[in-house]
Amino acid sequence: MMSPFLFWIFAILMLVFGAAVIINRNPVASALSLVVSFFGLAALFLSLDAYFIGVIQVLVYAGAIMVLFLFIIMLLDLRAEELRKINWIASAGGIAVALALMFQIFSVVEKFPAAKQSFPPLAKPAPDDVRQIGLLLFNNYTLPFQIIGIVILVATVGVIILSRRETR
Amino acid sequence: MITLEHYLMVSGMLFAIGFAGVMVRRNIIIILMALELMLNAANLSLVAFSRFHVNASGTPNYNAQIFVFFIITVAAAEVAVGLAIVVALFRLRQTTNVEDITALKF
Amino acid sequence: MIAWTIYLTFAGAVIVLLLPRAFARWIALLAATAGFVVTLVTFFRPDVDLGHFTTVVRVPWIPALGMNYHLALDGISLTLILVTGLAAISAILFSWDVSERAKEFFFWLLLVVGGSYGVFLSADLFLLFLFYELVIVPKYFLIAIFGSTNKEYGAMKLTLYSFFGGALVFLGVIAAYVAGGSFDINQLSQFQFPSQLQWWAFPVLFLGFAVLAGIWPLHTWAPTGHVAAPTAGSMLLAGIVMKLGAYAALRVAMNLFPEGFRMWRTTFAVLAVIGIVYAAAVALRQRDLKFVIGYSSVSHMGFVLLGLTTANVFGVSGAVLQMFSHGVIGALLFAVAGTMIYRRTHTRDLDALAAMNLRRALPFAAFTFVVASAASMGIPGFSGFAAEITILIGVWKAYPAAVWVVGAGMVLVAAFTLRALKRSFFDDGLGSAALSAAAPGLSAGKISESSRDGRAALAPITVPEKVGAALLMFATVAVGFYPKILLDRIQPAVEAMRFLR
Amino acid sequence: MSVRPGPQPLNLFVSYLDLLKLASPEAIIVLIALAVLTIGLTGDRSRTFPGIVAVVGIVIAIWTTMRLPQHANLFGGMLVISPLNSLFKIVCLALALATVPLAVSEKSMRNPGEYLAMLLLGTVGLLLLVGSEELLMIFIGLEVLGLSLYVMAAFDKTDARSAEAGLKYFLFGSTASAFTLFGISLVYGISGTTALNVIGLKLAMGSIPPLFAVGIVMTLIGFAFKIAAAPFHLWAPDVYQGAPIPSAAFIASGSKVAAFVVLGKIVLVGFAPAHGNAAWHSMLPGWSPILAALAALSILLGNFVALAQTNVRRLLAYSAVAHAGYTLLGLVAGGREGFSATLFYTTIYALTLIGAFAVVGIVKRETGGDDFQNFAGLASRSPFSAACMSVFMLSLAGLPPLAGFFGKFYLFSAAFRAGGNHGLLWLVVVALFGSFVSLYYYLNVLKAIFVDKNASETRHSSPGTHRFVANATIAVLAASVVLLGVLPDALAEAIAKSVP
Repeated sequence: MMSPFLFWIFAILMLVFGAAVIINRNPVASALSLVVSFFGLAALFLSLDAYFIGVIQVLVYAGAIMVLFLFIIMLLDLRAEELRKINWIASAGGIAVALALMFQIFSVVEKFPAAKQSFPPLAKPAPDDVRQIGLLLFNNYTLPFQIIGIVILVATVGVIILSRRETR
Repeated sequence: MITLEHYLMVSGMLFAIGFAGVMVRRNIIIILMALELMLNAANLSLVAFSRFHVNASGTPNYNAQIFVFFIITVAAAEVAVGLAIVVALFRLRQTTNVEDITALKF
Repeated sequence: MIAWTIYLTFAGAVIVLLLPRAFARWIALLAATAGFVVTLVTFFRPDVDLGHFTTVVRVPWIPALGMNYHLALDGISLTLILVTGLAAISAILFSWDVSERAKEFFFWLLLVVGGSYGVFLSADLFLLFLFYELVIVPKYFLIAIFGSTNKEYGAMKLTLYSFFGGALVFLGVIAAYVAGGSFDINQLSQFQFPSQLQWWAFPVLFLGFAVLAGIWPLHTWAPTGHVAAPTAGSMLLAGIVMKLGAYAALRVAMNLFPEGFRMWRTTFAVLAVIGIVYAAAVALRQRDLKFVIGYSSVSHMGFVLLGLTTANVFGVSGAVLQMFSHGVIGALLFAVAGTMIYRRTHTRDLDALAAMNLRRALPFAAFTFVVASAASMGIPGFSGFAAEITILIGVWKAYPAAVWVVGAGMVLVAAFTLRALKRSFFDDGLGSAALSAAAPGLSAGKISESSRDGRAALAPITVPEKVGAALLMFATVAVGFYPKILLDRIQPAVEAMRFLR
Repeated sequence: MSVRPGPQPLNLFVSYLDLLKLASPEAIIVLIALAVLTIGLTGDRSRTFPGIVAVVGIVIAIWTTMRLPQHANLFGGMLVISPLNSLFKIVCLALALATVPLAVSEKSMRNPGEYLAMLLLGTVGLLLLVGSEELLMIFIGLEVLGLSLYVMAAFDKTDARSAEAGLKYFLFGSTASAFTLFGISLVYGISGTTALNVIGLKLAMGSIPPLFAVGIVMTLIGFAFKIAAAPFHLWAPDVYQGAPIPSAAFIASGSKVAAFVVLGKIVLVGFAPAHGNAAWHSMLPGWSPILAALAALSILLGNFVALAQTNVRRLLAYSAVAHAGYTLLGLVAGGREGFSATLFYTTIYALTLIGAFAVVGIVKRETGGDDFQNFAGLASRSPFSAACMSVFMLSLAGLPPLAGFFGKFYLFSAAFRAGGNHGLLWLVVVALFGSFVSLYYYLNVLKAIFVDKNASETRHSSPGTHRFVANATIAVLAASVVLLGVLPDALAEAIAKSVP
């Protein structure tokens, strides 16, 4: 387990840069904030002894998804949004709904007593989670693992179909 | 001491931030990023629960981590398709702003 | 055997669609006549038990939910089947000259007739409801495509009212099915429904059906619908469709929920009385001949509903007899107004008609209209008298005070009928001067024009029209002179109903 | 609650061959999708050949589905074979089969091979959804389906409206799936498992913490989106109107059927202990009052907004919202009867809607639009299409002797029976009122077809074979709507028998 100090550092890092994603006017800045936010998230994963997931998170998000975002932003040549008239009522409404959702989640988490106990100890701290996950993946999760192939097939074919220029 | 509660609250906040982004922002690419935040909020709570439900043998419940593994993959596919739609639309409309998309109204 | 009325009619409808247009009217006539002959044969067979709702056909249909294809017959349904056949044949004869989209026309017409046969014969609640709803859409097309004045509005209004009633009925049927655990009307009529259920299910069901019978204040579809409909459409509406509601109210609502009936019957009696007087009073002020007849239909159907609410043998039997009688008279009146007059003069405005001296131009029409009006007013010797007097005896026993109000209503009926009769056929042209003063402009111009060349060129009444009119006139006179022929068959069936016991 | 025995790697070894056997319908469809894709890539732009391959493949898949064993359960519910699941796999395949001819006869459709491949991959998503009783697989199934549908909606790249429909569908869809995912994570967190039956058992043992209730609500949001229940219906009008017609038909039919099957299993198996009560006087928190509220809102909103529409596709979209409301009635009622009624209704609704979209497709090809005025005089131009369209519209309105009539009767009587002392009467009354309102706009479509004069000239007529293919599909669908109305027992009993 990580010390509370580090937890708060990374949690706040993640949340602040998460907020920066949606506040920034410039899409490139948003994308970079997203990367930082996900690094914070990956650190939180490590704090939960989920090393494999933490690594994957960095690899996939920072490595792949972020590049994709940046690539599209560059491709479409998007600059910072010109200052449009912001629809304050709609924005306030959206933020209010999101806040209500957040407080709803807070209040029900409060009422979940089991969550207030500390995490149960692990038998051995040495991370062999890659092996464990690998075993599960090829035993219990064979089927979804195959199906994920179909998801990627759909995405690949779909992206090619959609982004190819139509020859008239 | 940091407990499950803290993780869940942080996750809830991240989800709310993402949702606010989806509702408030008009730039489709940023909406897509906000969607990623929402998905990752779910990932965080799943991993926290995985650490919380420790197996009899003293290991975290890896089922949830595998779930996260799948979610990350699916999220990548979803982003790819979403961006492809944005590109297709940009070719026709030269915009990535949802307010400019008015051919179909409510 | 009687089940063949349904099959023959539907088969006719399908064949009409399949064969070339020239055959359409003949096929339709053949199908309707065949059905009528089947009915007549059953009517005069001595070995048919008309005292009870006797099963004719019973085949499992949707066993998963306990629905059966179950037809049954008693005196009440036989009477109504008889009037359905009469109205169907005459409606087809009066549409002999329909040429545009004739196949569709006779198809929809036969669907209405076949569905009505189905309602009158169904002994399964679900089947009855199915046939009942089946009639709605053909009516819409019949009116919206082939109608006249304001046809789309009239058609939509009529359809929505019917469907609104249908939704209420739907609720009632589900309640009866879920509480009673069966769809069999005979079984359900033996079932003791809880009072609380009866308290709300009866009015829902009764009102739902009564919408189609033109109960006040949900009657407003009737005049507009009748006016908008083509002649055959109004004839079917008045002759058959309004009876569907009244019949089903008797067969289902009153039969299944006797306790609810007792709780609510006074309320509905009051509505019926208001309907009789109100509709008659409104009819007195109408200028359009079809509106006059449309409101008179509402008024006459008020008698039916009033008869039903008396809850004694006389009242209910009279109500059934009145259903027959009004079916014949209403069809006849609309035939005269729609085909004999309107088709030839292109107006139904009473003032305009007054200027045309139709008595000379169309003597047969005048004769028919006199007969129909007399029957409608309830002059002895016609079926209307027999029916209304029976109802009044029943009302006298149940609600003596209502008789006086209804009596006043009958005077109004006589008044507006005589007015319509006089204006349309027996005005010697003096009214025309007053008219052009009263209603200048377009209508007056049109009217005088059409009447000028109309008088010379009014086509004579054709043979099919004469046959159709004669058929209906014969029926009303026959029953008027010898109502026992129907009452003998109706009364035992009424006596078998539970709410009397 | 700290240390609990979680599922360890299963010793049960399933060979790939066994897995392939049990998942053969899915495998066949994937193979056929690849085959169709390859045919499309060869440069041959003929529509018919890939279409025939797809049809043959789907028929084979139906045949293999019929030959699956009666019962099987792999990996703790990830792939469950039961009579119910097999029946609905067949239904979904049949719906895909009915959509193929629409795609083939769609003239504006370039690259039919690619389109059919996406359609087939979407069908795999349907099969996975229907065949799974485990939340992870349900989520992945939803994503397979969703991704293919987004692409299908945005497929027509010459039309900005299609791309916009795709974008809208994507944005709403992925937001909804994020909610579902967060809900699933909470459900997993409380119960420690993702298998529906185990969740049900765990919940039945103890009290239900509020955190779980939030999990349920968020999970339901994703499905409310898929079935287009108000207020999660905002995508529907634009997608129904903007997407290519076969895509709209598939979104309205296949994806809805699968969503209802899964939703039913989730609430009636997984969340069964959190049922609550939607009866008027004895409301208890749980999912059934939530679904009841969704149903009532959908019925009222869908029907009233539909009244104002002048475009037939938009009208169908709002009426779809209303129909989602009716269909939810059965789930609110719960129990075998309610679930059977829901399944029956959603099946016949899907058949009807594909048929309606097929007619819209013909009208659009011939007149260049799908507004009411384009339908004017259809009865004289093409009596056959007009007759079939009236069958579909009247079935949607719930008039006999069509399938919609019996479907509504089945649903409403199930709802009336449920919830002690007719507590759901209020919902039945709302539904009846809604269906009364709906008759008006369905009749307006028919009025345009039968009564209004022919305003628009025929611009194009499709090539003979395509016209024939479309007509044959419509004829089969109309015939089945009539048959299922007159003899509903065939389907109703098959469903009632297979519901556990």
